[in-house]
This record gives sequence, C-alpha cells and structure tokens, in this order.
Amino acid sequence: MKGLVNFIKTFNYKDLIKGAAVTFKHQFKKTVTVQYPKERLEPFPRFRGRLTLLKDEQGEDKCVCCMACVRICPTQVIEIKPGKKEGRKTRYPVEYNFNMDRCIFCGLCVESCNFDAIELNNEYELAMYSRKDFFFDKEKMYVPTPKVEYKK
Amino acid sequence: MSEELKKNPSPEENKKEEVKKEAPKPEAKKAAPAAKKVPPKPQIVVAPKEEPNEDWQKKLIGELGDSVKEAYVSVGEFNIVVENNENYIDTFKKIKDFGFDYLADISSVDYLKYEGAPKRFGLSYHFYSVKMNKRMRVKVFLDDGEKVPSVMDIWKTADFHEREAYDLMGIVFTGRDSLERILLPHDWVGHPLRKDADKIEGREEYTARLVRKLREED
Amino acid sequence: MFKREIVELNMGPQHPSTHGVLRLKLKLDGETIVDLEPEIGYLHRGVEKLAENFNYLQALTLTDRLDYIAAVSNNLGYIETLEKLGGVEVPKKAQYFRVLLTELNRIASHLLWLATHALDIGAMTVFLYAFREREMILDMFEMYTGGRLLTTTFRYGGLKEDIPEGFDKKVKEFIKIFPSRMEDYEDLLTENRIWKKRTINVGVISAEDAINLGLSGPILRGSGVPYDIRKVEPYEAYGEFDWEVAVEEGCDTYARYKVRLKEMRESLKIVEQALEGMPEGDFRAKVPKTLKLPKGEVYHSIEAPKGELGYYLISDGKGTGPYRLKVRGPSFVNLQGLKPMCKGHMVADVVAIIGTLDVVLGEIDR
Amino acid sequence: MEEGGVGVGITQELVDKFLITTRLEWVFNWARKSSVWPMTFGLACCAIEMMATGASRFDMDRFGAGIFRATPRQSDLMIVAGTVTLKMAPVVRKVYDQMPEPKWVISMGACANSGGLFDSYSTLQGVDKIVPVDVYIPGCPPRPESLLYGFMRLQDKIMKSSLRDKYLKEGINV
Repeated sequence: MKGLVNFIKTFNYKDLIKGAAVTFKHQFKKTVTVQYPKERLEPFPRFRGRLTLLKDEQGEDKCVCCMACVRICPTQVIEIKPGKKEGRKTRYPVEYNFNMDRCIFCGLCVESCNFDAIELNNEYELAMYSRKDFFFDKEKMYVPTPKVEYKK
Repeated sequence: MSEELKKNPSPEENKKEEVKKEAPKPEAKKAAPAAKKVPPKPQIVVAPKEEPNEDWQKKLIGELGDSVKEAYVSVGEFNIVVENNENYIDTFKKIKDFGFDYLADISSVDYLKYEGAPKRFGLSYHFYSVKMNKRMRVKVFLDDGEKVPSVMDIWKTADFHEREAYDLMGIVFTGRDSLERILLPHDWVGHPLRKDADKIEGREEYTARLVRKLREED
Repeated sequence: MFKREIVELNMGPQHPSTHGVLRLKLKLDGETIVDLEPEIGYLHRGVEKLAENFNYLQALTLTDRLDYIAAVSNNLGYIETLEKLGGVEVPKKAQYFRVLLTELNRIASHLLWLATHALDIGAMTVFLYAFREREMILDMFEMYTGGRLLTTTFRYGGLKEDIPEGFDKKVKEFIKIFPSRMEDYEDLLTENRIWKKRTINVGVISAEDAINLGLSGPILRGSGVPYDIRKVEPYEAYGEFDWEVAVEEGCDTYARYKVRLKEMRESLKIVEQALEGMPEGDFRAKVPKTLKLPKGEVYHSIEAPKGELGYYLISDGKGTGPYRLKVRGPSFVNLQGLKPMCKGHMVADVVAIIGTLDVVLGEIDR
Repeated sequence: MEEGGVGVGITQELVDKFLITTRLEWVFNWARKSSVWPMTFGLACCAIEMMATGASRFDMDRFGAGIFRATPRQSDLMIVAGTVTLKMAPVVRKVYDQMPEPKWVISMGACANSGGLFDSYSTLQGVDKIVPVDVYIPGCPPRPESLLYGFMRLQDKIMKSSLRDKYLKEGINV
C-alpha cells in the first residue's frame, strides 16, 4: 500500500511545474544582457580606471611633486622625477612614469593627492599584447589609451 | 534612539567606554557626531592595562590558580598570560570547563622587534563562550625552538591553526599526530612570518628552481 | 570474487566545483568516502607578511582580497579593529551607511553562493538569475566606491566619500524588486525533489561538533546555534534595527540553504531600515592624516557572510603600520568541517558539501 | 612538394599567396576564433568577474566562447584569472600542457600579469614566466567588459595567425 502511495506521489509534478513556470515567465521579461561592443555601459563618475595626469587652465602640470601618491601606492607603480623650471614657483614633474602592469586601481593615489593633479579616468578597455605597453611615461599619461574600436 | 541604547549598554558599548576612558566625556557630547578622536601625538602611546574587575573574570582567575602569571584588561579585552609548563593542558581544560567552548583563533606572533616582550615568540588563543557571550584571550610566550603542547584534543578546531603557526612561524606543537606545512609548498625552506625574514625571502630561488624544472620536463 | 580495497582519489586543485584552488585527497571504499584530507595553500599570497610592510591604509587593500566576494565586510572588520584600538567614535551617518553597504554585500555574497551551489548540484537557471540580481548590487558599489568587486570602501573614522546623488534611488529599486526574485529562487529550488534529495541529510553536523570545530556563520546557525555577532555583540548600528537571527535545526545542507535564504531576507530588512533612518551629518570623524595607533593589541570580530571574521592586530606604537595582523578567516576554520561532514557520503555529495560550506580560497589561504 | 610548381601554370608563389594563405587559412582562423572554448580556471578574485562575464548580463556566449569547459582536454583558451602562487604554478603549467593545439592564454588581472599587489614570498611574479601569454588584461579585477575587449583582441590575433608560420616553425615544409 505504501509503495502504491509513493508511486502515485512520483506523478505529483507540482514542484517541477512550479519551477518550469518561473523559467517560462522569464521569456516575456526584458533581457538584461548588454550587447557589449555595440552598446556600452557608461561607468559611474567615480569609476576607477586608468591613472591620468591633469593640467590646469594654462596648460601647466598641476602636479607639484609632493610624492604623496608615490608613498601611498601599495604596489609602487608611480615614479616621479621632480624638476624646477622658470616661471613656476613649485616643482614640476620632469618625468612621471606609471606602470599599469602592477596597478591595482585602488584609488589611494588620487585620494592622497592634495592638488587634484591626478585622476582615475573611465577607461577600462586596456588589454594589450605585450607587458611593455603597460608602461606609461609623461606624454602617454595625458592622452587616451589607443584602442581598437569594435562595431559589430 | 541612542538615548535608549545608553540605558541598556550592550557589550560592544561597554568596550567602547573602556577604550575612551582617559578623556572625560560628558554624556551629551557623545551624541554629537565626530566628538572625539585618537589620543594626541608624538611619543609612544600605550593602550592602558587595567585590573580585571568583573565577577566572572575574578572567578576564572581563581579557578586557574597558579597557572595565571598575569591577568589584565586592555582595550576592553580580558587577557590572561600563562606559562608553558606541565600544567599547560590542564589550564586549557579548566578554561573549557569554565564555559569557553569556542576557540576562535590561535595567533602566533614574533616579538623580535617588539619592545617589552619577555620572549621571542608568542601564541594568543582567542576564546568565546557561546553560553556566557564573553570573550577572552590567553597568551603564552615562547623561546625560539621551545615546543608547546597541542590543544587539539580539547578543541578540534586547533588543528589548522596549529599547522599554520608551524608553517609560517615555525612553532612546534607536541602531542598531536602530524605537523606538516599547510599553506606553503611542502619543499619550502624557512618560516616567512618571522620578523628576521624579508617579505620576498626565498621567492627568487624557488621560482628559478621551478622554472628550471618545468623547462627540463619539456 | 572482487577484492575490496581503499582507493585514493585526487580532486582539484583545478576542478570545476571546488570554488577555487582547493584540493581534496579522498579515500574511497567503492563510492563511499572513508577519509578526506583537504590540501590548501594554492592561493597563499602572504597577506599577513605584506600587511606588516604596509601602513594602515595600504593594508586595507589587502583585506579586500581576502574574501573577495565580500570585500566590504572585510574592510569593515579591519577598519573597526583599528577604530577599536584608536578609540574613535564614528558618526551616526557613517555607521548607518556602513551597515547598509555591508548588508548589501551579504546579499551579494549569498547570491553568489546560491548561484554556484545550485550550479554544482545541477540547476543552471538559478546561476543566471542570481547573477542578474548580483549585478544590481555591484552597480551600487561601483557608484559609491568606483570598484565593482574589490571596493576599498571604508576609511578610519568613517566613510571615504559622501553618499552620491541617486544612490538611494538605486537601493529603493533593489528593495522593490528583490523580494519577488527571492520567490523565484524558492519556486525553483525549495520544493524541488532533486534539490531536496541532494541536500536533505547530506553533510550533517551536530551543534556540539560544530562549536568544537569552531564553525561559524550560516553553518553553525544551520545546526541550531543562534550565534550571530551582529546580535550578541552588536557593532556599528546593528543594535538599532529590527531583525531576526536566521536559525534552522536541520543540521544538514538543506537547513543551511534555508538559513542563507532567510538571511538574505533579513539583510534586506536591515537595508530598508538603514536607508529610511539614514541620519544627516558628517560622514567622517576628525582624524589625523597619518594614522598612528597606541601600542597594544586588539582582537575584533564581525559577522561576515561566511561567519566570524576576526582581526588580531598588534601595534608597536612606533610605526604607521601594523606590527602583526592575523586574520581569522571564517572559511579557513569552516573548511575543517568538511571532513566530518563528508564521511560516509558518496563522492557526488562532496560537491554539495563544499558548496554548502561556501568556502572562499582567498580567505583560507590568505 | 616539388620545387618549382605543382602543375601547369601554378607556381609556388601563387600557392603561397592565394590558395593556402588567403582562403583556407581564413576559414580556419574564422572557425577558430568563433568557437574558442575557455577553461574554467578560476584562481582568485578575477575568477568571480570571469563568472560574471559568462553570466546573464555580459554573456560570453555571444562570442562563441560561453562554454566553459571543466577539462583542459576540450578547451582552447586558458584564462588565468587570479594570483598564481608558487605552489600553484606547476599545476598551471600541467594544465596548459594538457590542452590541445592550437591554444591561447589570456592573463587576466594585475596578479596574473605581474604579481600585482602581492609582491610577496609565495607569489609567482607574472604567469608569463611559466606559460606563453597572448593577451594581458590589466585591472584588479578587470571589469567584464575589459575581459570581453581582451577576448576580442585575442580574436584579432587568431585572425592574423598563419598556418604557415606554425608549420614552418616546427620544421614541416608545406
């Protein structure tokens, strides 16, 4: 008798129907997939992308080589060679080297900067074929990273 | 709602009060945000030690008797310092019988560059009592090479912790079946968490050996 | 006719359902597990040694990478440890926001657990659904901190930045949507006969054993011990919210599944209350720029999604970094429960039990 | 193949230029890039983002790469997602060796690229010390889109690869 009850119980597909109903329901819902190369999610303003140097209105470096970012960086990817130049009271970076290879995008450098001279921009498409391309000197710091555009 | 909390201080609240006991703080001021901060600058500020004054603490010290070398409360935490002698395991059994059934952690410390430590190494056992909702710490100091009995028979959880302490700090535990490396490769040499070891000590040699071995296999 | 012998089987470190680089050495009698030895350390990165070489702020980035699924909880535990030793009073607003973010993180962590656990047992759909909701939470993290997964969220004495515009709208939207999504998961799993057969009476551990083994979090609560640090030793503003500790008596995988589902609901309740009662005011207490802590030691533990996350910090009073930072990772201790839980079960159940333990190798190996 | 030509009017030059290099190779490469099967090789934090890439919102299936294989025998692409420790390094190499040709490696995240934050005693400083890497993706962890972008760069690389190069390197004259 008990076996018969169990046998009939196996045909009680209530639980499975309930589950199938959920998946079926999703056919009519809006898809959440972002068709990445065609449509791109814009990162939020605080997004921590690649490190960039900033210039002020006169086109001068905002950086005064206080070395705060060099000291706070947990991975030591920033190197600054300070220098003096005429017509400028503060020091300026002769060289500002950034090695993205090790960078962990934590944002401590930007947080430590008292002069708003650096920021993390919203670039995230940074894949390269070689580790050498991850080395940024001062000229490269200002311009956007060269990248391949995909349209399909 | 903070007023209500004050009437019925939770254990956490208690601790906070003890932390800030140096500066007198009026009750009204506490409600205001950003009321006070770290104690002022230069010289080495030491977190003060106090006599244990709660009933259960006194009772526990009484039960442990001579085993207790020192007992104090610091930053709201009850500490007991015991010695590594023949009563060692007995002490821990008493602590468990007292109610500390939950061994949260065993931490090994190298006091090489720390001022005021009696011996080179230290072990800190962090206990919690599920019944009493109390925490305490038992500390023991060890010399280099000094062996210490394992508490694995009392708390099974000690297994991984002791293996870790052996692996990273080189503290040897006796009275347990096997004591082998747990985190580092089994052919690793040295104990990296010791203060006289550099943070990258042993890496380059090991990597070179590894790469050479992989090349040979090709 | 056939000789009976014990076979040793290696599982991992590269195995689809070990949730990382966990390696298990199984001893099998037929298909039944006789003995089991976890071999860990494949992700040992030397976090504790690095922390001694860093200053207090830099070491925060290390805590992110311990339990990378619940980076916010790790940050909170570490920062609170510093605050406990430094004796700083955190503003109310920061406390509320910390609670809000941590609870969102708990939901995200449990969602990832649900996704992978269900995937291991064979339910692919839940994986896709749970990740969809998880993305909503990650969006909020990115909006506030700038990082999706590893957030480096809190700072000594409060928050890093003020709450951005439009954040509460996002949270409200999530609060509105999430309960119905939870029902979807429950419809898919809770009554499902396959799910029940794979989880009920699998990985049983009694309350005494669990305490003796030092297990914590949902595993201990699944065995009927109402040990939740948020309740027994309330930190931050947890004491001010109305919520319950999720406890189940089943002691098995199914009970732990129910505990985690209930916890998600309770977390959502806390998020809702924290958002409604968010006080105005400062978000960071006045603290010196370079942090120096008094000489001393402190152990502080919080309830991370995986269990009791403790930090043991020793400061020598001289340097600007920790003298010693020991992390009591919940997964590290919880992994010890694997052996007693697996004994006597079939090989296929190991996958379910690893899933229910919800181990994260970053925290185990550190 | 005989020196000088294959048949009437078809020179070696013509064979190299049109028949082999352009048509067949293009088809091969196109087929390869459209069905790169990655291996589930999650090591650490980046693995979670790799899972997110495969999940509903970003959906790697759109690139023909959504089928995460659990075994190296069936996969073409190894995404090294996370810190490679010294204990794990031989395993990474062994798994790589077990993959059938042609195979590619994406190094995902700062830890796999160079060790990243973990400049410590137990971490391998860059996975390229033990396996050849095709594409490096910085980030800690990279966003799912970063991984997709890196993956598309890998597809470009596959498209540019030549059968001739490979066989010439191994000493088989086509």
